[in-house]
Amino acid sequence: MSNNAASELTLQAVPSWMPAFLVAPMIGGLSLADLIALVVLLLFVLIFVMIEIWMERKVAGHIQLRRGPLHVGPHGSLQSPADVLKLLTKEDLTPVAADRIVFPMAPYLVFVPVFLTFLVIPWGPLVLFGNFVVRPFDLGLVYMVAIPAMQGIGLVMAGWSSGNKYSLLGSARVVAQLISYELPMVIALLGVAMMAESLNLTTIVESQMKQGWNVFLQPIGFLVFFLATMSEMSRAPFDIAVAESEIVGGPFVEYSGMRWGIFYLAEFAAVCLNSALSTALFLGGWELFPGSRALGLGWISDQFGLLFFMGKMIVLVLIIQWARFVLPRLRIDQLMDFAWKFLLPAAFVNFILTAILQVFGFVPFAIGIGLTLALAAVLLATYQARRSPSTVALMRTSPESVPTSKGVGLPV
Amino acid sequence: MRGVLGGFFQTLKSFLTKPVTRLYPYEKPPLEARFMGAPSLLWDDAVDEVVCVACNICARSCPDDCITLTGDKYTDGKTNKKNIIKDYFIDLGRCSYCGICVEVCPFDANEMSPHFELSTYDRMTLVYDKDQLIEIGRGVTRRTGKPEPVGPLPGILDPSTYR
Amino acid sequence: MAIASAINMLRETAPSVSEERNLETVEMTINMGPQHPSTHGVFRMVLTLEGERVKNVQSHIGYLHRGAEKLGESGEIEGYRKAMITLDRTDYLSSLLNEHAYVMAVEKLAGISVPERAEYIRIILGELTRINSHCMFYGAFGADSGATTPYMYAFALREEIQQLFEAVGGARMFPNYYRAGGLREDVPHDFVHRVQAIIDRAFYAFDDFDNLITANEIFLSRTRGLGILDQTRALDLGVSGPLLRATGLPYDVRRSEPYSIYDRFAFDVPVGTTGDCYERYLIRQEEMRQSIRIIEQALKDLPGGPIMGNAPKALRPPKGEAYVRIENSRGDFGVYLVSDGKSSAPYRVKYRSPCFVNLQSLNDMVIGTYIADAVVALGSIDIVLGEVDR
Amino acid sequence: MGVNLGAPKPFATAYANANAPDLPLNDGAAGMLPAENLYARLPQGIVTTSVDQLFQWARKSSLWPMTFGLACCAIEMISTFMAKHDLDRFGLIGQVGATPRQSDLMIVSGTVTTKMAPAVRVLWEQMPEPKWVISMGGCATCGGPYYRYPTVVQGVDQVIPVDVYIGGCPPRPEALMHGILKLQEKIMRQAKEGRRPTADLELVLSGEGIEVA
Repeated sequence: MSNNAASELTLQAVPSWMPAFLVAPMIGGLSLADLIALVVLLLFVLIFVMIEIWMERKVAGHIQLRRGPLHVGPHGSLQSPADVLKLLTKEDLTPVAADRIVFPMAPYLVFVPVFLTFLVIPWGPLVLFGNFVVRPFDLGLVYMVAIPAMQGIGLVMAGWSSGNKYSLLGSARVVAQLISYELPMVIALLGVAMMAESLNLTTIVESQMKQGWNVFLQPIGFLVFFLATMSEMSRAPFDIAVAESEIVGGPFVEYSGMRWGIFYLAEFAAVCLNSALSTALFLGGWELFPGSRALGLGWISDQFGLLFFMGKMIVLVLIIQWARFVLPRLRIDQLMDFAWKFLLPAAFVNFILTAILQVFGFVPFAIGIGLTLALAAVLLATYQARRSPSTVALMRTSPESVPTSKGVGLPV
Repeated sequence: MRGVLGGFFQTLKSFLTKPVTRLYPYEKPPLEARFMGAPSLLWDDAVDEVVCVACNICARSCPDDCITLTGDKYTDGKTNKKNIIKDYFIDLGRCSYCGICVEVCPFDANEMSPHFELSTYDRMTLVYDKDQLIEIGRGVTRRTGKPEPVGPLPGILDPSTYR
Repeated sequence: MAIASAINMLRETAPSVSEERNLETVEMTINMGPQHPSTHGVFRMVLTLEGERVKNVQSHIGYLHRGAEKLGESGEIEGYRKAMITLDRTDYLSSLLNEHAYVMAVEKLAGISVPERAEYIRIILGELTRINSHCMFYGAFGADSGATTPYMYAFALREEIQQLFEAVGGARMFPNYYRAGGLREDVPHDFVHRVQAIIDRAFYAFDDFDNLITANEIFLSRTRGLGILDQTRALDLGVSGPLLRATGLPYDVRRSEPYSIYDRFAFDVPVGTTGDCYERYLIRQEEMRQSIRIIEQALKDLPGGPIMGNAPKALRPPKGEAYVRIENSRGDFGVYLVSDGKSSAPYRVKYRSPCFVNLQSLNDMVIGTYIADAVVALGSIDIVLGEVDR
Repeated sequence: MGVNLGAPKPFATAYANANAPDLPLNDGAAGMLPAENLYARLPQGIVTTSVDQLFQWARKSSLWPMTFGLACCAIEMISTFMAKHDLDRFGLIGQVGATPRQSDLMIVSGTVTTKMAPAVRVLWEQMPEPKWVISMGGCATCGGPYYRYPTVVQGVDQVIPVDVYIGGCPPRPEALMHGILKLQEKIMRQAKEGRRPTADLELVLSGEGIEVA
């Protein structure tokens, strides 16, 4: 339990007013409160995903000069419930070529790991409830790396068992992608663990309140982690696994009805999950702003931290959604290059810099950051210089050039 | 602004501009004066009968062969035409809305109406008979072959629709 | 020493390169199309894959063969006018440009002269059609490479142009507006202002297009150096249009064989150097800007006067044949008409469609690349299946 | 963001075009052929069982289309999905559902040829129930300007059952939206709408099913 580290910050995983029968461990160490928390968490994930889908469609709409869902409920707010209801009543097809056993199993294997990872997220405190976290687990960091990786198995099962070549290609891409991006992600997380000297997520958040947010202390680590998680959940521009214009939805091609709905749910739940993890690990969790405790404003975070956590999470979700409607998709070899040639070295640099910070203090660390940025700038400049100018020549086939500006005098 | 950031910048800009969307069932589309919807038969209000004299030129000129008509001897004597249409069918499912039938009509008896909402549950209902064609032609005046009316046309381009 | 021997040991146990080659791999054949989000219609590619690499591609066309040429020969009355219905719908993205070619062929056949005003209006509308078509390319190309927003931007501009077509010719896509000898009717009185409004807005719109993906690093890495078609090969295949110009040859029918009144306008022909997908994209972007230049000049000089020449009421051209080529938005579009001198319909109609020819270069572009590249390369050809299959 | 919709009126009154006649609606049920083929003999699917209003509302509000762009009408269909018209307003999302497995609505837009007809049929069969088909434009409805050409199928309803036909060549985006609203009305009416019998595919391909005019 995280109480030993959290005691001085007056944060308790279990509020004092809770009756003993609720928190007393029953079968397998699970208490009644745990079960209630599980149900609440599941409902939260389902509802948040619905809101998230609606939000994504609205964001997409306004980015693309249109309105998004509008007529189903006020401002289209009933759009996601309608989608879910429709998917529930849709016929569940199993193709003839599909594997009878593996095919129906795959959606659950994709969703369950994502949901399980939600258990260790420290959501932060709310007035009377103490610190919301379903299982304050000492090996939380290891858990949150290990469990979502099981998603890959589910996706491979989905892709293989569908008996469709597009989905097979999709699952092959998933494997390549997951393996490549796990590595930089884990190494970026090592920096976080070193800073907090703990693997417990609650402790990591609390250590950030003391030392400053990780996003400032290890910006490279944050970037690497954010991009790697974006890739792991197959969001654009890393969505090669589900690329609609190439392999028409990848592993999900043959799924229909609610089975496909579960994949969709898992995809959006993963966005929520990874934003929550980024918030907890790098953005100071439930703290209002960095250094608020030093200014004597720590009580705000202690009382309403949950709201700030959610706010940060939603901002990250919006950024992820925004990127989806801006960027083209990377190709598979470019994706691999990006992981192995850019993210992995960057993650190692972050690791070394964090070690310098821990051992030698801030000044050498700042020098290191400066050197890294300078090196990056040089590399970028040489890369830019190596690129040939990308213009087309204009064959001027007429002697006089007419300026192409507006506002010429016009006869009517 | 170039590169990846340029895209983010551009989308942010369009996020903050007004959407161009026209909310169709609630807003009428700005149909132009020349818009060619379904062809319609014109009604001569002066003598209260259809203008068409069943000369069959439109049916023969139709590139899709979607017009079928039969004529009848004209006996009313209100005008000096010899024939009048008995039946007139246009298969609006097959029609390509090219306006050739209007163009070739020597008697100014038809015009393209602005009627475009041609959705049905049964494709046979897209075959419009004489009464329906007259009905959609109500209020439509012959425009083809006539000089352009002066004055602002409906549906002038609104420059504020974009940025 | 120990390390060196260990490395040697590893070398001996690791499979050599040649052995690796001998590992048995199975080629996979996937069927892309006829219904696929990025085959631009009902085109079908059968890709033979080795992993993600495309080893071979076999294209199947004919899913939209609907007899545009044959139906153009079949009218008993008004046959020359009826043929334009199916002509419009062959290349449904550059309908007015194709109408221009057709009416020019009929005019050549029947010896009809066209008044100045009609020529200018044809140029203006034709160039707007080119912008319209290139907008569609921009959107579809963005979608092929994975970005969804370009489509929306492109269609916001397209809608304005289509609205103008509706105001001028009465229909958004197929106005059927040109006639042998001129135009069906004069343009509306506020035509000039409306075109000016569109090109003013298009100027901003092109900048937005550029901001969105032109300089995007991901887009660059996806399209540069992909699908390279060198000049000799392109000429061997008979490729035309932006594909050919991307290889460095400034061949543009508007310049090399000026038809209509294109010799009066100053405009540049953009050419590339390497002939990759990105240059095709850039050339189309630049062509849209050049089209605006042409429209501006044409608007400035737009004369008054009649819009119909000496065309007879019932068109019965003398016996003979005519071939007219124009620069379509996809390349060199040709119309071949034969008249038997008796009937009011052409005896033979033949369209030389640039898409059909350009599509031959698909194998050169696609083989050896990845699946994702195959989609982008196909998008860069900018095919319209109505024109390929006719 | 205030949406200025005015008072939401029923469709018919909100858009009472002076020129538009109030035509009698025909469900197509009256002219049904006797149930001879396979599709009519199948058990009456999920549509016909007692479905409550809520589910029908959900289906109506989340019609995910499979955008079946065949020819020229495809461009107008794309236009309808794009910014100016935006079918996403009604819940028709354009970015998911590239595969038939996840779609409810097939918008057949363009000429169906005899070479394409089997693919249309297969894709329709791959869609899970409940599913609807809109035939957009003249070619998909009855062959359109190409009806005389032997490779052109005389309307996609020779191959698959169609719920709503939209006239136009190509129909304006607003016309397509009108068709979709018509389809939503149909879904909401909870009609006893069984599967409509279709012509035999082999017959169509051999040319016997094609009416030669």
